[in-house]
Amino acid sequence: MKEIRIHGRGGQGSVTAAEILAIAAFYEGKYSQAFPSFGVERRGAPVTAFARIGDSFIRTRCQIYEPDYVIVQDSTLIGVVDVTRGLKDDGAIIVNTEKDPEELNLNTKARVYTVDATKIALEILKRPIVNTVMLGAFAGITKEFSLESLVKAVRKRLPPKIAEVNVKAVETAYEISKEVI
Amino acid sequence: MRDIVEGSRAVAEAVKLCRAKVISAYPITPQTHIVEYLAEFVANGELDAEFVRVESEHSALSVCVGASATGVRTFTATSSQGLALMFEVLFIASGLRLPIVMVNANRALSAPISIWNDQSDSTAVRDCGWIQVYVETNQEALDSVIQAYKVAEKVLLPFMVCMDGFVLTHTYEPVDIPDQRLVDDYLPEYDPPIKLDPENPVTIGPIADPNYYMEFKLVQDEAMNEAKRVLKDEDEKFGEIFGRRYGLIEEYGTDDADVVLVTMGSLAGTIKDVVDRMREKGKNVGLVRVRLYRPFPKDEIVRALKDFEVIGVIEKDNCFGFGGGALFHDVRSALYGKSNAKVIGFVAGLGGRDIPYWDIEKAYEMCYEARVKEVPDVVWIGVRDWFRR
Amino acid sequence: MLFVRCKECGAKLSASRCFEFKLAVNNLPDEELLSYGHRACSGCGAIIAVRLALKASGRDVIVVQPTGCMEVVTTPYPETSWKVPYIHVAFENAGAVASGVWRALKVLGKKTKVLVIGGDGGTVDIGLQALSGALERGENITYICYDNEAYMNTGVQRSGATPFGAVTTTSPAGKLSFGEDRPKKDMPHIVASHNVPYVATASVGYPMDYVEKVKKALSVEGPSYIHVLTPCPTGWGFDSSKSIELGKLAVDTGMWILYEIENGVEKINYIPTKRKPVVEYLKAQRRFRHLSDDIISKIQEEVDRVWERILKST
Amino acid sequence: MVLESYLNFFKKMVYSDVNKTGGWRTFKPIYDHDRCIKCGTCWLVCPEGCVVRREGFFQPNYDYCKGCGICANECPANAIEMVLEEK
Repeated sequence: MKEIRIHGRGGQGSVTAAEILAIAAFYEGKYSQAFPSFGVERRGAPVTAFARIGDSFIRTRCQIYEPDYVIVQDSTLIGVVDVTRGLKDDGAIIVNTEKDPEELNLNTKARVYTVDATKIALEILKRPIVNTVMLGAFAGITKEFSLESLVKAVRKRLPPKIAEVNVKAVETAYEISKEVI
Repeated sequence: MRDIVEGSRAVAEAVKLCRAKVISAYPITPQTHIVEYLAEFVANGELDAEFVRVESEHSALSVCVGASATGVRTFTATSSQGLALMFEVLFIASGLRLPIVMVNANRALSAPISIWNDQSDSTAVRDCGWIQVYVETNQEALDSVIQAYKVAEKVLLPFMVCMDGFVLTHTYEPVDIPDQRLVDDYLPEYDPPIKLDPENPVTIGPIADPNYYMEFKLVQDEAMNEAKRVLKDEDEKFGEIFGRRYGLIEEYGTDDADVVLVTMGSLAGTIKDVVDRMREKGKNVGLVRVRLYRPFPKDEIVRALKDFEVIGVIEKDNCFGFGGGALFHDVRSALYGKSNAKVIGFVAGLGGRDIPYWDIEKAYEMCYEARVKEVPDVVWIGVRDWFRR
Repeated sequence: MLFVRCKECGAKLSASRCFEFKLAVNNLPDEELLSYGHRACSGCGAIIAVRLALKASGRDVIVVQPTGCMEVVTTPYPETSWKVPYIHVAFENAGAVASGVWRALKVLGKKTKVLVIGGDGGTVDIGLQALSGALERGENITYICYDNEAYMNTGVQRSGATPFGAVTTTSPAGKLSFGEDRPKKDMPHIVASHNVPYVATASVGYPMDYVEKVKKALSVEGPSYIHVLTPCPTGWGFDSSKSIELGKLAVDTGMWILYEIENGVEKINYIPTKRKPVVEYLKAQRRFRHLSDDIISKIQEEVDRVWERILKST
Repeated sequence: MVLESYLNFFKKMVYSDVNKTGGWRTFKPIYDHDRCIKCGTCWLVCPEGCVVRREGFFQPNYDYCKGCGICANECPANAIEMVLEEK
């Protein structure tokens, strides 16, 4: 079982990201689960969302303490929130920033990846909403599910009006992230 | 059709499949998504029903009472304070023998106000005459709503499907959404023997003086006991059609277990993973999940637990002034005279406090300890001591 | 039209010589949909309102009733006085129960009328929220509030509908008190402000006016509301034979005003040509008998002020 | 079996006319048909609904009349007299 934690701010679509992630894994033929941090967070406040991916039905319902992957949608959260907390040594963290991984000085033995998701989002979506971009990068980096499954998940979860442009964002991020590795 | 949806969506799909005709609801976190999906179904014409946007939970249930008494299938959903506000009408709905189905998204009761999950709300109304089922997964939530209508309408009692707020309601996971045709086969149209109809006028809700009141209550109690048998049968029939059965209780690893935990709701899933892990380390532990809480499956509980030396009951509610949760008291009471087991009440997860693996392991370890030494009857786990200093 | 007046005796509706009145009475069905043998107090004004409401509705109706006197005296199991379908659920939720009944009827495609008959406690106090919700949602129900101006079922405690100066068991007169010190809640206007199509006041003292208003209310699409004054011999303290007389006197002194609000337009149904002094009404009842001349003239002044305004506007 | 018991609650319900409230009476209304002008007021205002219209005349059903006296009080022709009940 792989456990994923997503950090973002209220309004950035972190919960939706976790849901799309779980849906993509489901389309990949795996079992999955996504849940929010059950907070009362309002727009702008730090939020957390979770997902689990496994080969059998996921029974565990407790929070994720030792994630395999962490996605950080907004690098300004670093320092505000302990984004690497519990991250497994053999795991990975993907941060939305224009900086290089080393510049972040993250306290972790896990692999650190950076993606300038905001730039991609502004180019393609014309808005700084990075959740689908980060998922494209996640798919490219972790190979937990295919691009096809992710595209299918985006189309299922997002309203038709914005689905296609997000699919484009996902595809772009996926291609770039393959180069990152 | 297998799909991956939010728990609230799974419930809404079930209500749609059951063709509820009057849906009434007042918003309260974490119930909201359920009724939002239903409002959407009605607005899109996917569900042919009246959606009544009431001004309180008291009225939400009262609308269901009026509609159900007029002979149509009804649904409402609530949580916590909403359930507490319904308290008065809960008893009336069961006393009037109305097969209303309600989903309670389990949430802690105020004060302090908490929107997070525990089961204090619905365990507090365990004696209100509603059938209560606590589900572990969103699939079970969906299936239980369908079973609920079938059972409720057979015994003429209201049915509360309790699902952990957020933990299930807001979680996406794979769910099989049954075929409408199969559900229609399983669940016939609602046609109650007594209803408000000018063709055949009846008086519903008369005043009963001390000469009559007790007989009404006795018959109601008999119907509750009957509900146990009916749910068992209907669960079996459901299994034949849909391939999924849940039973009144579920046993996991109890055959050769040294100690056992008993619980209700979604916590059972996490515990099952802990059971597997501990067994890998040579600790043979087991789990009994109580699915049907009211009527209480006494015989099943006794059969499953009577041979254990130590039984821990872990639950998300507490009985103030006695200690331990409601399930703890019920289990101990059911075992009285049938077993000399030490029963420990573990109070956990109140107000959304997470119950991680290690807290469950601790509970199992304490059960092992109880085999060799004195341990307290009631233990609160997962609490910190910041407030003592 | 609604108000049947005797051509010979003018405004007074003793009306026995009035041809129209006789005709209207004779046109009412003989069938009693409220069975004999109910346990209302001898001379109960409220049960008259219940009985006549059923004359107006006929059989194709479902009655919803909140807890109260009328529920208790008509449904002592195994007896019922209701020959129409009837449901009682609780004290404060009749508006919601009726909404459920109506929505179910709508789903079933039936045209049956939904009639709520509730007391003042179950309407203006504890039931106000559920009623407000039903009105605001536009439920197709007719709500009759029989107003006996206190909690009679529990032994005459003060309600929001108890009038200024009245003594109840929880608003007693004493060294420091002359009884209820607040005016009655203006429920019909509270209802009207929900933009409902039909609101009316009535008094059992003018029974045919009341019956016609119930008929009209039942014929309206959407929520309708009738607030009917029903004198209570037990709670108000008068002889059981005087219930109708007091209902009339309340109107003739100007203390109870008969009006309708149709789609927001208010119309006074009856303007007494010469208003009787309020003291006639007050002194006829035990609950007002303690009032000093000062308080009585205060009440008279208030009634005069209200009527001055009414007369100016019409 | 359980449902049957529940349905029996309804089967056993009767109309309240089994309860003869005539026994509550202290005063008894005596109707004078010679004076009656057939206006129907007594029938209209009776709280019991127990005044019966018969061939244009009106007569209370003494099995249910509680003797409240409203009919006598309201009768415009003074055709109804309340007399002390002989027990």
